Amino acid sequence: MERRAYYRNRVLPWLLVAPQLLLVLVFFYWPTSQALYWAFTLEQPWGGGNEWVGFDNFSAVFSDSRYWATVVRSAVYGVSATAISMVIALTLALFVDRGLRGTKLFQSVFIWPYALAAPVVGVAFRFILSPEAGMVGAVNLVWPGIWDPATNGTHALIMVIICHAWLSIGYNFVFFLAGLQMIPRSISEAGAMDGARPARRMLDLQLPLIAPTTFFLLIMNIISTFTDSFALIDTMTEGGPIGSTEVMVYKIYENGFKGLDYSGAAAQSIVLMLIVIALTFVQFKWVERRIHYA
Amino acid sequence: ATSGEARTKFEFWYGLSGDLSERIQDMCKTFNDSQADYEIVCVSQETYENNLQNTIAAFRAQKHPTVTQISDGGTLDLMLSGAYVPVRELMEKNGYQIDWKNYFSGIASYYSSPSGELLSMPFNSSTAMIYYNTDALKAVGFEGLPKTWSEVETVARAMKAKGYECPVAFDPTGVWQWFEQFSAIHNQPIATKGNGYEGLDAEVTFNKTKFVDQLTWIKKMYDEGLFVHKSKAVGETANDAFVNAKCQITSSSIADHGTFGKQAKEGMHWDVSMLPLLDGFTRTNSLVGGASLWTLKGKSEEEYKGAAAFYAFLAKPEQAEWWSTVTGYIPVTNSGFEAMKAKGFYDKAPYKGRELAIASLTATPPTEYTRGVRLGNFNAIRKEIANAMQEVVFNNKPVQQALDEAAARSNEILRRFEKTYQGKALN
Amino acid sequence: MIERSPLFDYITYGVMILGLVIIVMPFWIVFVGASLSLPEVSRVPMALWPSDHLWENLTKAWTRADLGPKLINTLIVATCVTIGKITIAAFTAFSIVFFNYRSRMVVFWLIFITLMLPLEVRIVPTYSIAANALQPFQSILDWLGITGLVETVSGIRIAMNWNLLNSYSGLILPLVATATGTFLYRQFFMTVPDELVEASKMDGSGPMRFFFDVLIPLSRTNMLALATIMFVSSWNQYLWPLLVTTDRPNYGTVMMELKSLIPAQNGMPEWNVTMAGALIVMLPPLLVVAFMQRWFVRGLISKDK
Amino acid sequence: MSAISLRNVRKRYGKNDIIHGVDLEIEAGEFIVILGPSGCGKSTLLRMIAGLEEISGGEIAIGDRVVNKLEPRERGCAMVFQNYALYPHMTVAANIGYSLKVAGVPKAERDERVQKVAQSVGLGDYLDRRPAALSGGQRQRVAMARAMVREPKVFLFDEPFSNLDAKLRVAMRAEVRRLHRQLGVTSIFVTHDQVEAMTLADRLVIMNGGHVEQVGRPADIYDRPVSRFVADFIGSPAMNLLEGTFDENGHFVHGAGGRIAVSSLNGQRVPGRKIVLGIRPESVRRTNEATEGAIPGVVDYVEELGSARLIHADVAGSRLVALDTEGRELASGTPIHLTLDDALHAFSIEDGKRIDVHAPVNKTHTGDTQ
Amino acid sequence: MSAISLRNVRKRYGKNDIIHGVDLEIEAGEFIVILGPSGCGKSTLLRMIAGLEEISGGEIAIGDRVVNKLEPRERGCAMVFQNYALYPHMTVAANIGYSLKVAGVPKAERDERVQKVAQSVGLGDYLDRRPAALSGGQRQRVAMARAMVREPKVFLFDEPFSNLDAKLRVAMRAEVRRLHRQLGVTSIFVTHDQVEAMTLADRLVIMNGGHVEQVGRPADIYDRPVSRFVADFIGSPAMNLLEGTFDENGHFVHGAGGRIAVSSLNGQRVPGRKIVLGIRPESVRRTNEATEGAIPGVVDYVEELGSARLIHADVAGSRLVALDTEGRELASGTPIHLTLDDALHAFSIEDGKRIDVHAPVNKTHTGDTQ
Ligand SMILES: Nc1ncnc2c1ncn2[C@@H]1O[C@H](COP(=O)(O)OP(=O)(O)OP(=O)(O)O)[C@@H](O)[C@H]1O
Ligand SMILES: Nc1ncnc2c1ncn2[C@@H]1O[C@H](COP(=O)(O)OP(=O)(O)OP(=O)(O)O)[C@@H](O)[C@H]1O
Ligand SMILES: O=P(O)(O)OC[C@H](O)CO
Ligand SMILES: [Mg+2]
Ligand SMILES: [Mg+2]
Repeated sequence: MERRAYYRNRVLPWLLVAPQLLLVLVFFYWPTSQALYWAFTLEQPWGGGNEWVGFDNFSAVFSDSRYWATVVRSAVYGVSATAISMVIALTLALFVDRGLRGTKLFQSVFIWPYALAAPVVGVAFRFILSPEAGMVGAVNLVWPGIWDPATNGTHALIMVIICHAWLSIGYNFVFFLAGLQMIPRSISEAGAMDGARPARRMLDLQLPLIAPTTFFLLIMNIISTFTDSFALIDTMTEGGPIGSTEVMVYKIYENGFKGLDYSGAAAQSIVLMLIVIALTFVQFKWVERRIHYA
Repeated sequence: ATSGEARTKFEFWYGLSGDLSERIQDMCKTFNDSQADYEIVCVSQETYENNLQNTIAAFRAQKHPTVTQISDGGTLDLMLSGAYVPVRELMEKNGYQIDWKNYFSGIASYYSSPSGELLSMPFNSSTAMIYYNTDALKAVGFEGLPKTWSEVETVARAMKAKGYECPVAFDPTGVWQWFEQFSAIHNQPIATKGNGYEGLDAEVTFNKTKFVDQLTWIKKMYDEGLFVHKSKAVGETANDAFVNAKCQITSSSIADHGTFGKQAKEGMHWDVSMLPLLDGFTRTNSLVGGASLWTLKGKSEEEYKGAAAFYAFLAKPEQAEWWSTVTGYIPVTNSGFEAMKAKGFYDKAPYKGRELAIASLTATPPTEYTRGVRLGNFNAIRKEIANAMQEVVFNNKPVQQALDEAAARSNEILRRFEKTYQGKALN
Repeated sequence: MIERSPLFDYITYGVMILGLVIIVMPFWIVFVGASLSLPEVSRVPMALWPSDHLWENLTKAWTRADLGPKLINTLIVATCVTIGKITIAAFTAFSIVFFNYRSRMVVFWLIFITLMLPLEVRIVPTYSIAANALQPFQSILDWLGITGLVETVSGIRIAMNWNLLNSYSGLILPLVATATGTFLYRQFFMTVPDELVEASKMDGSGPMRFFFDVLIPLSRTNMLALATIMFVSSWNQYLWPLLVTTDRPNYGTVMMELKSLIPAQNGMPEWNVTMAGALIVMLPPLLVVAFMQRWFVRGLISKDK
Repeated sequence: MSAISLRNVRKRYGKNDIIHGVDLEIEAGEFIVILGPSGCGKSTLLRMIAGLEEISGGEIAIGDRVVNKLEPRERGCAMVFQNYALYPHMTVAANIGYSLKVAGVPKAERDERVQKVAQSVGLGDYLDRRPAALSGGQRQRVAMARAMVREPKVFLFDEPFSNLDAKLRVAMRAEVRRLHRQLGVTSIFVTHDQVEAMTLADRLVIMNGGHVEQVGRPADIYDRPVSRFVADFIGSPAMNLLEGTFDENGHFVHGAGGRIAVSSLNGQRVPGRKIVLGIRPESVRRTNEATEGAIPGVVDYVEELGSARLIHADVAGSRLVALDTEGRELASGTPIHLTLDDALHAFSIEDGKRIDVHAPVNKTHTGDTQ
Repeated sequence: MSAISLRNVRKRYGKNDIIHGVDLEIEAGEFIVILGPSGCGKSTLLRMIAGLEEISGGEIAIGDRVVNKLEPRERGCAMVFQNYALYPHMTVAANIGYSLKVAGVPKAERDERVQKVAQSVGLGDYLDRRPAALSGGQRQRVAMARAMVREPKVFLFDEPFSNLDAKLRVAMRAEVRRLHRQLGVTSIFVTHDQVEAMTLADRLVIMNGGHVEQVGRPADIYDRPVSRFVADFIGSPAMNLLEGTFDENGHFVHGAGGRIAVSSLNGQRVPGRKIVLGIRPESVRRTNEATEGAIPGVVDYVEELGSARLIHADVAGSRLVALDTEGRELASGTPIHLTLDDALHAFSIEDGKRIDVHAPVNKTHTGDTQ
């Protein structure tokens, strides 16, 4: 969509963007460029000096099997948390969109998870899913060892994924609902006249028509699994057991901030940033091309 | 205290939390109340690791505290940082006379430069111990306390048979007690070059020492249900399990002796002992644990004066005694220890047993492998070993393979560290 | 609703109730957990019905984590971040959408890209910026040789320093600089009809008048939605406050205090107190979302049905 | 038996009565147009027939089946929506064939039927396009084809042309007429455009505020509107409506004392009685001289239509509009004389109902069907 | 001196030429209507005058000032937008008064002026409402009042009625006319509705594809369209346009061999010459008998308009539409005879230009201004 009506002014637009540009330059670009520099040097933790090493940090990262395991794990985490959350949110949105009596109540509750911080949810779920206490503890009493995120890496990953998925239901739900409500009602009515029952209309009409929203959410969710998983993992597992819940962001934090390997972490940051930028570009091409109805 | 205006404020960051953190706050208050010139601001950073990380970040930003508490493992990181003022120099400059010889040799050797200069102020020193629930021991008919791991195995088995769910609490992230101290008391090397004391090019060797057998044994114990996993991750730490009498044996720092005394379940009886030995070994001294206080560069003379005054305050016998009383940390000087012993401090509960920590630390003069560990980014190496222990225990990875891998990764860490500090030497 | 299919209506309610359970269950458990005594909370399986220790646990959590001042701190920070964001983002989006200058897409991307690299991965350099927010300018001056020049000429050394650690500005400013708000505003501004701009031009108003007289009043719903999002996200900030605040008693926020309520080593497994703390900490944003949700949802939907 | 019967059909939204009891019998094959101002309930009525809206009272029957409780898909109606409501993500072919697909018609047969219908509305070449890539008229045709392909018993149209421009509306009108002639399916067409209504309808249903005001053939309604509302609503330019009374001579007195000699309306011209007199602009003629009975007036302004013009004249304080096909260039303020032909309408001033005498008031038809 | 002069005005978007050099002189107080199909550049031209669009070439002068470089607010124009473009968050009063507020007019004076203007368009009682609470017509009036309050030198209207329904359009037309008479402000009105254009304009500007096709008084354009485009565009029902040639007798031969005797067009009836013959529907009369020269045809269908009807007839394979004010009830398929009056138009088949002989082809005016 191109605008037609613009203002012409040489100075004003720059004055308007100045505050944000300044903030972004100071708090984003400056630090980021510093990290970029570290990626090509070996930076002493205490800042005493550094040594230019070219792409050594990158080759070290890429030749580390554990790094690739983290990449794969991030992908699994990203895809499954996204899938679980979106499927649940979409299902709820589809049914809420039917607008039956009392729906408003459900609708408002479904947004709740949005309000919660990852650490809070992490703490709550850690308790709920703790193998010796809480809810799941009961299950373990019956079948000992069936659920043990403390020692079983797979269980731990599942736990974090469930929690992440739950946490983003609210956000996804709101956007799905918004997308559904933008579909003109007459399209559903046309479907009804064409003989399609509600379930069929969901599949044939509503789902394809919210494809742009779905795509938008898909990318946003995947980005969020890269960027927002930190607090969750930090409160739930701290990357363990044995690094089995260590995703890319966490590993960067772990290696850099905790492991004092600023350079290796910086190289990883750059890889991560490139991935996220790539995803965002793909997404952007789509957001701008929403379906226009009639 | 007098008006805040005139006082020089300086910060002290430390890595203890909970009960121990509250004691530090008490101590800071005492210091502030004791004189009118300085005001120390004590900030808890929760854990040693956190404190090291935050201190580094702050130092890079030139917003660091004057004094920071760095644990044993972070010593080399500090030594090479060039970011500190050696404590001896600081005290001398500010006119305090300290008898450095008076410090336990194990402690001095851990925190000194190769030339013997003490770099940081010894503060909360500890070593690893083993704690027993004596009720449980009695129940299985064991007299006294087990002194060897095979005795531990025997009593654990007996306890299990008696219906105790958890004979030994095992926290696989407890690398310090299960690995480092084990290696020390059996005089096993952790790394070449005298555990790194002789150069940054040291390589770890733990995959070739007695530790391989020990881990194999731990795995066996775990599989039989004699060792039970207790950690933060399961929602109950080994120490919690011990004070709640859920687990009967735990290995932990002497520092926890005070806490256990306060938290142990009512009516529960327990005791502490030096770490058990493998059969056929004689004990060498254990490593000094805990942490020391480092004075960071880039502060004003006034602040340094304050820091020096604070150190002098810590070194006062009555202050050292108080600290050892309310925590389980040992007195760090020979004279301090002797004085307390003479007072009969260690003769009765609740302090009885703490003298064993000193006995452990001073069992023999420090050897090449027991004077300490000088490895770069040692926290990261500890993490590798913790991972290896978990791989073995939880995922049934063959012991040798797990330790070989951990050693390989540890050596990578060391090489990276060496390269980062290329040209720098230990001095 | 197009047809009255009772069966499908039952299914609909069924699914929605299932959803309700999934969503509410964790809240419920937190609530129940917060109401139990220590032995009750340690029992396996945990009770599903609240007990009567809620107040006791709330008080404990309140005093233990010193939540009173922390809540106030968090409120101050979240409010300032929210206001800062919606203001700054509105200006930026206005510039990008309503002015036709060559670099506007460059500016947009410069800002948008900041969404992509989370704070966690650039934590150390960001921290040193927080220690001296003017460091980039100092470095630029140094690099240009201006510092040296001034020093030789006047003898005065330029040393710009603005420390943000342990201050509200440090908790606030870095969080104000994000792209989400700019992006959402842009999306909304693009739906404002050209004719409205032109009508105001014909009425003689310049860009700023248009901005304040027309655009801002029109964006009210979107601003509310944005404010909700911003408030929630800044309330829920975790790592950054943890880092820039060493002076916890004065500048701590609730989220970092929550972690200190998690049963720690050498501590009792007082999950009930932890849950009570969680309850307190999550209540404000939850109330905001519940209260604002009408605008929140509407602000994200650009078109009515 | 009618194709569609509405018996006392009512609709209520919450507390608001929207449709107040509509009765209507529609014959098979008829083309019914529902016409009325915005908000009068046209769409609601149509949607009740379609099954998209619940019926609050009364009964709707299609064929001999009462359909009140049936789902839309079971009623055998097809609908063309105002904004087409095409499925934006489907091709033209998929749009048209969707109902067949839902009904489980095998692919081969489906393709064939879609092809045939698309050909018949001239969309044969566009089957692979998406709606977004079609012009307004083409979209309109897809909507129509989609309705046709099911071979429904009833076609329902809800203002299908309202988004089209004038030229296209005329063209689409012809198309709908052609289709109706060709298929002969009973159709109900809702509009608020009276030209559309007049030109398309077999019978016209005039609605107003949830009531049916009049049902009849377009010409009959034009000639004998049953109420002031219908008189005003039907016809463009609109009928002149003058309020006034009769004097003792039986002359109609309006405005500031203007008098009109009225020859028809025998028996109704009771002195003092107030009525509304209706005169269509084409019944007002301009004469050059002040002939006997001619009404004097002054030109207010003239609207040029090209083929004719509308003279807006001030007549003793009332406004009278005349459709003039002859003269031109009447300056504002020019005095003129007007005569009325005898096609006058009268309405009660109280309830707006037509006042009729036995003598028919409409023009004599030349109705030469040869 | 003209009130507004356009001199070779051009507009280019990127590489696309949208306006190809428009010249136009507008007198003070004139009401100019720009008419043309969608996308022909009407709005663009208007917006260039308003200052909302940069001028790519040529010159626009308002009064004696070239305004090419002036901001909208400096040009003294007021504009009424297609969708009103009211400020949705302001009351009616605030909407109307906004330009005064911007100009810094003191509150008291502002209120008074707003009040006065609002009264004059009948909005006195709605000053406190928001636009959302107004009907379409009322919104339209607010837009007009907003333009009026500034007492501009020029009014610009961009299809201001296109969102209104038919009745309201007629009413608003009258209102605009009244205002123009009352205020006498030079006005430019853009529309693509030709009835609107015909009835409102002092002079009409017909645009097509970025060109001005014809400028003139509505009646003149109706009577003497300069091109096939204008002929087709102006007039509803549209002019019949038949392509054909002349035979050796000077008869016009069209369709499948239909012949029409053409009395006018002397000198142009060269045998074999292909032209387009234009006949307005009202120039086609139906006769009952096959008189001399009458054209035989067959009724396709009849569209009832109430006051008249359109007979769509098949004439030797061509379609001829006649506007019939007399007969009724002509069944499809009925044979009829048609005669043409002599108001014929002819256009070149190549460039669509009018082909003219010296004899005027328009009807004799009875033009009695008395
Ligand atoms: N869902 C609804 N709830 C309440 N009132 C409604 C609803 N739908 C329609 N109405 C009301 O019913 C009346 C009739 O609406 P309807 O859409 O049938 O009018 P219409 O004649 O089709 O008008 P238009 O020509 O504008 O389409 C209107 O006054 C409208 O406000
Ligand atoms: N910003 C623009 N960029 C490129 N082309 C444009 C732009 N604005 C208008 N046009 C083109 O210029 C031509 C004229 O547009 P304009 O809006 O003036 O038409 P119009 O005659 O007003 O049509 P309508 O009756 O549909 O309003 C159109 O072909 C349009 O596509
Ligand atoms: O618990 P502490 O203080 O004795 O310290 C244990 C270890 O030394 C940590 O590295
Ligand atoms: Mg309708
Ligand atoms: Mg236009």
